[in-house]
Amino acid sequence: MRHILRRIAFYLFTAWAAITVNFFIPRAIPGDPVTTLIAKAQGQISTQQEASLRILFGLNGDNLFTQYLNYLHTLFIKRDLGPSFSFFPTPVTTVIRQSLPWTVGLIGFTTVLSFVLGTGIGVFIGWRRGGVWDALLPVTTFIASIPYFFFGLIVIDLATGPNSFFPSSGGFAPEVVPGWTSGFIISAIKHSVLPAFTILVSAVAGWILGMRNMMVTVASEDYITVAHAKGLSDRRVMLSYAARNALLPSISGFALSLGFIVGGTFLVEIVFSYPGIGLQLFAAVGSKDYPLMQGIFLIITLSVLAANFLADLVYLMLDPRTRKEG
Amino acid sequence: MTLPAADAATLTAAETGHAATGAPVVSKKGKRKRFRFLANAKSAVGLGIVTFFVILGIVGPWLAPQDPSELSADLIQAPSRQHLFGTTHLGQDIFSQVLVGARVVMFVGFTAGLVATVLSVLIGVTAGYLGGWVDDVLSALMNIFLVIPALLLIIIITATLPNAGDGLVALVIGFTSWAWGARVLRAQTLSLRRRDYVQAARATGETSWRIITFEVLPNLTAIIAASFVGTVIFAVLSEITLAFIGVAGSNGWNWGTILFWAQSQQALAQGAWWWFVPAGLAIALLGTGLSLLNFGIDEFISPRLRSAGHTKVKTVGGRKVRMRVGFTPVLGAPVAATTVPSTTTTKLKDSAP
Amino acid sequence: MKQPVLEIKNLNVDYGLGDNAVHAVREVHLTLHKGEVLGLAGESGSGKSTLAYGLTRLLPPPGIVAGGQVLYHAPSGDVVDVLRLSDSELRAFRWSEVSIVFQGAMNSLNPVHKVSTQLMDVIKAHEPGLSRDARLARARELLKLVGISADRLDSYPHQLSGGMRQRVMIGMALALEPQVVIMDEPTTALDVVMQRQILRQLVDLRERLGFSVIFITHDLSLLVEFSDRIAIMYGGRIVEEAEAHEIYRNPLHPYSEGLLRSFPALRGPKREVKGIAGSPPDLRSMPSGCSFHPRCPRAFEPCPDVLPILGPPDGYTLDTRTVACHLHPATIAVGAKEPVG
Amino acid sequence: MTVSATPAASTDDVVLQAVKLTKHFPVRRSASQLFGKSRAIHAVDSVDIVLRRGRVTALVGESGSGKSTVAKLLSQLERRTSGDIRLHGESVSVHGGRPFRQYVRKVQMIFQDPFASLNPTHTVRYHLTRSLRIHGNAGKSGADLQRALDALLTRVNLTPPERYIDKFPHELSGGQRQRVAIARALGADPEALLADEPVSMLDVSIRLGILTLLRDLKERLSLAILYITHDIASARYFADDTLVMYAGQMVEGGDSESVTQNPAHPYTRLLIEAAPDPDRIEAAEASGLAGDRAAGEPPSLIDPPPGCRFNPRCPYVMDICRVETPQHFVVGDSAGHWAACWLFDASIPKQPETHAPAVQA
Repeated sequence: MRHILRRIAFYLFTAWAAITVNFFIPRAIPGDPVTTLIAKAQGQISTQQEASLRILFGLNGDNLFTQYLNYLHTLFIKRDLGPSFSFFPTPVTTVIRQSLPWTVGLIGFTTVLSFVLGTGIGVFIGWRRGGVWDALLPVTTFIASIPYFFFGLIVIDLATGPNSFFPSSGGFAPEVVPGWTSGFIISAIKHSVLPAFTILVSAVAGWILGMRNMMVTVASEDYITVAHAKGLSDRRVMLSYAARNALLPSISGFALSLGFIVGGTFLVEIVFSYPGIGLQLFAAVGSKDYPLMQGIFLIITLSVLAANFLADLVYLMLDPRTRKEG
Repeated sequence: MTLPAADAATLTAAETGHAATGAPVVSKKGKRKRFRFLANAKSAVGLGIVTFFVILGIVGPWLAPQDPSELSADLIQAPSRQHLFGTTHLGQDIFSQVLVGARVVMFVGFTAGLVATVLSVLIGVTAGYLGGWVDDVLSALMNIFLVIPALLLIIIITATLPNAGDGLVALVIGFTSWAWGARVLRAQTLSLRRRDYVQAARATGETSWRIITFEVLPNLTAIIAASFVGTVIFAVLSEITLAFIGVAGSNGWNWGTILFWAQSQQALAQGAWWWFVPAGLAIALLGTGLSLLNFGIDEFISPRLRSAGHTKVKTVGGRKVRMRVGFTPVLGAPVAATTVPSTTTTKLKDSAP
Repeated sequence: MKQPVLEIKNLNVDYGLGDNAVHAVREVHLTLHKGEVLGLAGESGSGKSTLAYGLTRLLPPPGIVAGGQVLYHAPSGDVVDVLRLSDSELRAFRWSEVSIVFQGAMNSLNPVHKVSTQLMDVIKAHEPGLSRDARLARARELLKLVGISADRLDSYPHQLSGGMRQRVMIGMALALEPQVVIMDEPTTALDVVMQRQILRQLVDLRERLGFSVIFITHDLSLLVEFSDRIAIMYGGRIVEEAEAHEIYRNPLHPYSEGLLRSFPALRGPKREVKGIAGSPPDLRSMPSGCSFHPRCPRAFEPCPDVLPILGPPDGYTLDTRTVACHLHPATIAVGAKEPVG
Repeated sequence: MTVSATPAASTDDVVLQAVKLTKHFPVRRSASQLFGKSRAIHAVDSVDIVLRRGRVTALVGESGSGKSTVAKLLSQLERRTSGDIRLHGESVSVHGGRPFRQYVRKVQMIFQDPFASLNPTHTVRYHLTRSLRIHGNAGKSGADLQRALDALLTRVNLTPPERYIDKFPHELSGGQRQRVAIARALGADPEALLADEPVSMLDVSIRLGILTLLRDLKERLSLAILYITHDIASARYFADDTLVMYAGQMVEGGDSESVTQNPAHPYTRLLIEAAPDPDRIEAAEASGLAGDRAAGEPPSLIDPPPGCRFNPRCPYVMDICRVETPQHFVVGDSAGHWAACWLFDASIPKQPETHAPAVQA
């Protein structure tokens, strides 16, 4: 319990830090983006929207502390991240709400799958240390070193084309209407295969290497020798004794690397023009849509924190030593 | 992207390494070899690749046959004698772009790596050595920087900064990516601090700064090197990503910029594979080199990861058997010499179910 | 009466291959009899632990059994060479015939599984027919055997004290009622009081269950008290083997004598103790001849050149006492009947 | 009747003295206990020690009894919770800076594990030079330093010095390393040496060599030595006085021969009976060991039992033992032999069934 409470406190603190960073970043922008925007919007902007923009950018003339309180108020009470510049006057929250499911579906799924797959292969290679598979490690290293987006480009080049089954971009075919129809779901899956494959191959290599090293390290622990001495089957020793222990550092590694992973996988969306948050971010960066960029940063950070917390809980379940206090 | 998962292994191995004295330590001979890890094939290859790119970073722009931005009439040409890597939609020479880009990539990567390493040593060693509330505060800071998606933060910051140059980008990357190294160093310092030799140095009357610089730091060299290499990998990828999505580097050439133009000009749809393949391969190769170097250092830090040299052994039956934990191979003593006849295959009492 | 259960013949164990090989155990002949406690004493690097792991083939890489035989006499009368068992035969053999209690119980138990799981694991592997309830009952029984209350079954290793963990390991070692239990410094990490409690328990259990023990330690004084026979190792070889009280009263090898003189006496007159000059040898560069000669106070002319053979000195037979020292030349070499492989 | 910590002896001899030395390590509190009483590990409680010039004092106890903490406190590496440490009768409390250096110049420490107490990245020369330099014993010139280094190595019998001076720790054997560690301590030219289990990590055959060296140094340099050990037999062999510690408290003290041959406190008796003894083959084994009756483990130091901390395991336990901490009572067989045990309080009437352990006077 105590451990969980400590972690919760930490995540709350980190969330606060991220929100605060988000508050300060736009204050570094010189000039008055709101005025520019109002001019650009040519009178379509409402007074309320202008006020929320001014709070977001701290241009309402109050001192920094009042600005900060207003910012928190807008964020938590009104759940408002301001209107997006590029999709004006659509609120940022709406833009994000539209693209988030795509990202969660693609990246969430592939990240977990690559972890499971990579760890599984790593267990096997680490256990059969010195076998044929070890010779493939440099290849794995090479694959792990290819940037996600470059691998995505190669995949598009090789697997798509006029006659290919796989579409090269988008989240679904233009002719289908989004909704819970079989046509849409099939189209969405078809469009997800290549991006998912790209992320999977690029990410899996890293997990294989990490888990393999952990297996090798754990294999020289005394309790592994004892397990062999007990005459247990090879499978049992490998899974219940070696892998079970080697998994623990991998899980904390997984939690901590989520932040790194998210950054890399976003680029795959860009390459495949997949309608997720990564593509939105790309567009926002291109059109200097600061409210959208900030919103995305905030949402993603909070999601990563939540995923981290989940990983913490899994770790807690797997390692009896952290449950000491019961 | 290289995940720092391998470092997790290093971390735990370094923490427990001291207790690993199950079998007698065999490697005791000779002088202390500080650069023994170079004997490792992985690190040798890795170092070779990295050295190649460092040299390329230095001499690349001088070797470039053309100004990388210079336009010409050869639009989207496949590789030829004149344009080794072909040309862009504006007739720019891609070979020159890759050569010139190398310097920026190496500059940003190493600067960011240096900044991050200095920060991680300062913060990690301080937290680990001082302990107490200083450690609590610094650890919280490390963990915050670890869980916040670094690349995203870098993108947001660089996009917000007006005309971010290469130096600024390197600084931003450096200031956001020190946390992993700091965490590993903190853990290792924590365990070093409890080592008897640090206690003994204190008991001899050494001052704190001397203990940190002469007793603790020399024993952290390998880990610092590993964290430097790790950050360089991250910095190179981050920088290229920034250029690829058009946030930074638009006023100069790096490999990400090349890919940015290739992507935005639909190089793929035009079949211009030469536009993005060289730059991408260069990134992957540099990443591989750095990763290999890091594996070498990992194996140096944690001897358990070292391969045992010959792992195949010829056994009694003349079969080749792999050395592995739990089943020590038996070398081929002449079977005929045994005095126990035909009992070797006798079933044991409990082996039948 | 004296029936052998385990015969080690001409066992050689190396670390590494070819020219880089370190010979950690050389030409060891040793016989363990039924119901006996055989003590194996020696300093670090003497090869005593390597011998134990080598004969059970549990030595981690780069360890290699370079040759020899380990003959196990099953209760049925069959004799098997442990070194020639296939992997699956070896798995079936392990723990049900020979079990091991490792140095440092701290790391012998899997930190992520409950004590009950680890006890039942071994029963399940060897007696797959047994029901879960029966296995649990057996696990409970085993804990009781070593004096731990059954409610500890649900504990994780980190929740037990060092002494309790070592008892759990001893209980586990007896789970399948093996013929032989090898104990590698089982009490080194424990306090003297705990050590004695555990050893007394072990002696009781042996009387009740009748297994044989190979007890490895650097603490010769402990062995003299607890074992029937003692073999003393130096530089990978056995230098002396005899009944415990004979070694204690009349050590023949200067090394045995030196070891015994290294322990200050707690009781009786304060006698002079002096230890042994010099350091234990480096296995990589072993001295020629008798490897003890550079430290030996009584070394003489043949010692640096000629390797003394292990055999019975004058007045003893192969069964009663053997020593490898030029001061007490052997009449016949141990294992001489076997052609050397 | 109680005895004071300092029996009649000229106080000039006393180099280092601890009076009611206490160390409590705070335990991290859990969230649920935020508002409760703060908890602490009572590692060392009210311990008195006197180290005299030219004498070895042994401190015997099991692991976890707090004996290593005593060494850390005496060396000022760890700050005491309460009590006093007196160097030549003067109370000293330092933690860092010049006063700390002044203190460690007089009081040096030798660590348990010679494989860990020397920095693997430095040579023997570095280790010894630092010690000489810090404490101003390096002389003025390079030649002076070299002479001092040679003298140090010769003093710990690492001869010829040039064979060892430029070696790295991993090139030396355990015994040689421990000699280097001793030489480093001597580089400060101290008056007191705190040796925390200096031989327990070494091979049996070379332990005595190190102990003999220490005894030799004690005599030649009139050092006051605190010898911390779990091996009570070596205390008898090596130390002039012996103190026995249990669960953070001193339970018995006196000259080594009295303590080991006529142990008074039930815990000391248990410890001695449990020690390996080859002669036990002849000894009447049937007599029954206190070890069996005193089964169990040392108590938790977070929540130690009230009264005498040994009472849950003591075969002679009386009602008062569970309530009141015993003072130091005179045993009476030799001068200065005391035990912290109610059995030796003459004013308490003994119940017929509890027999005080027999002490031959």
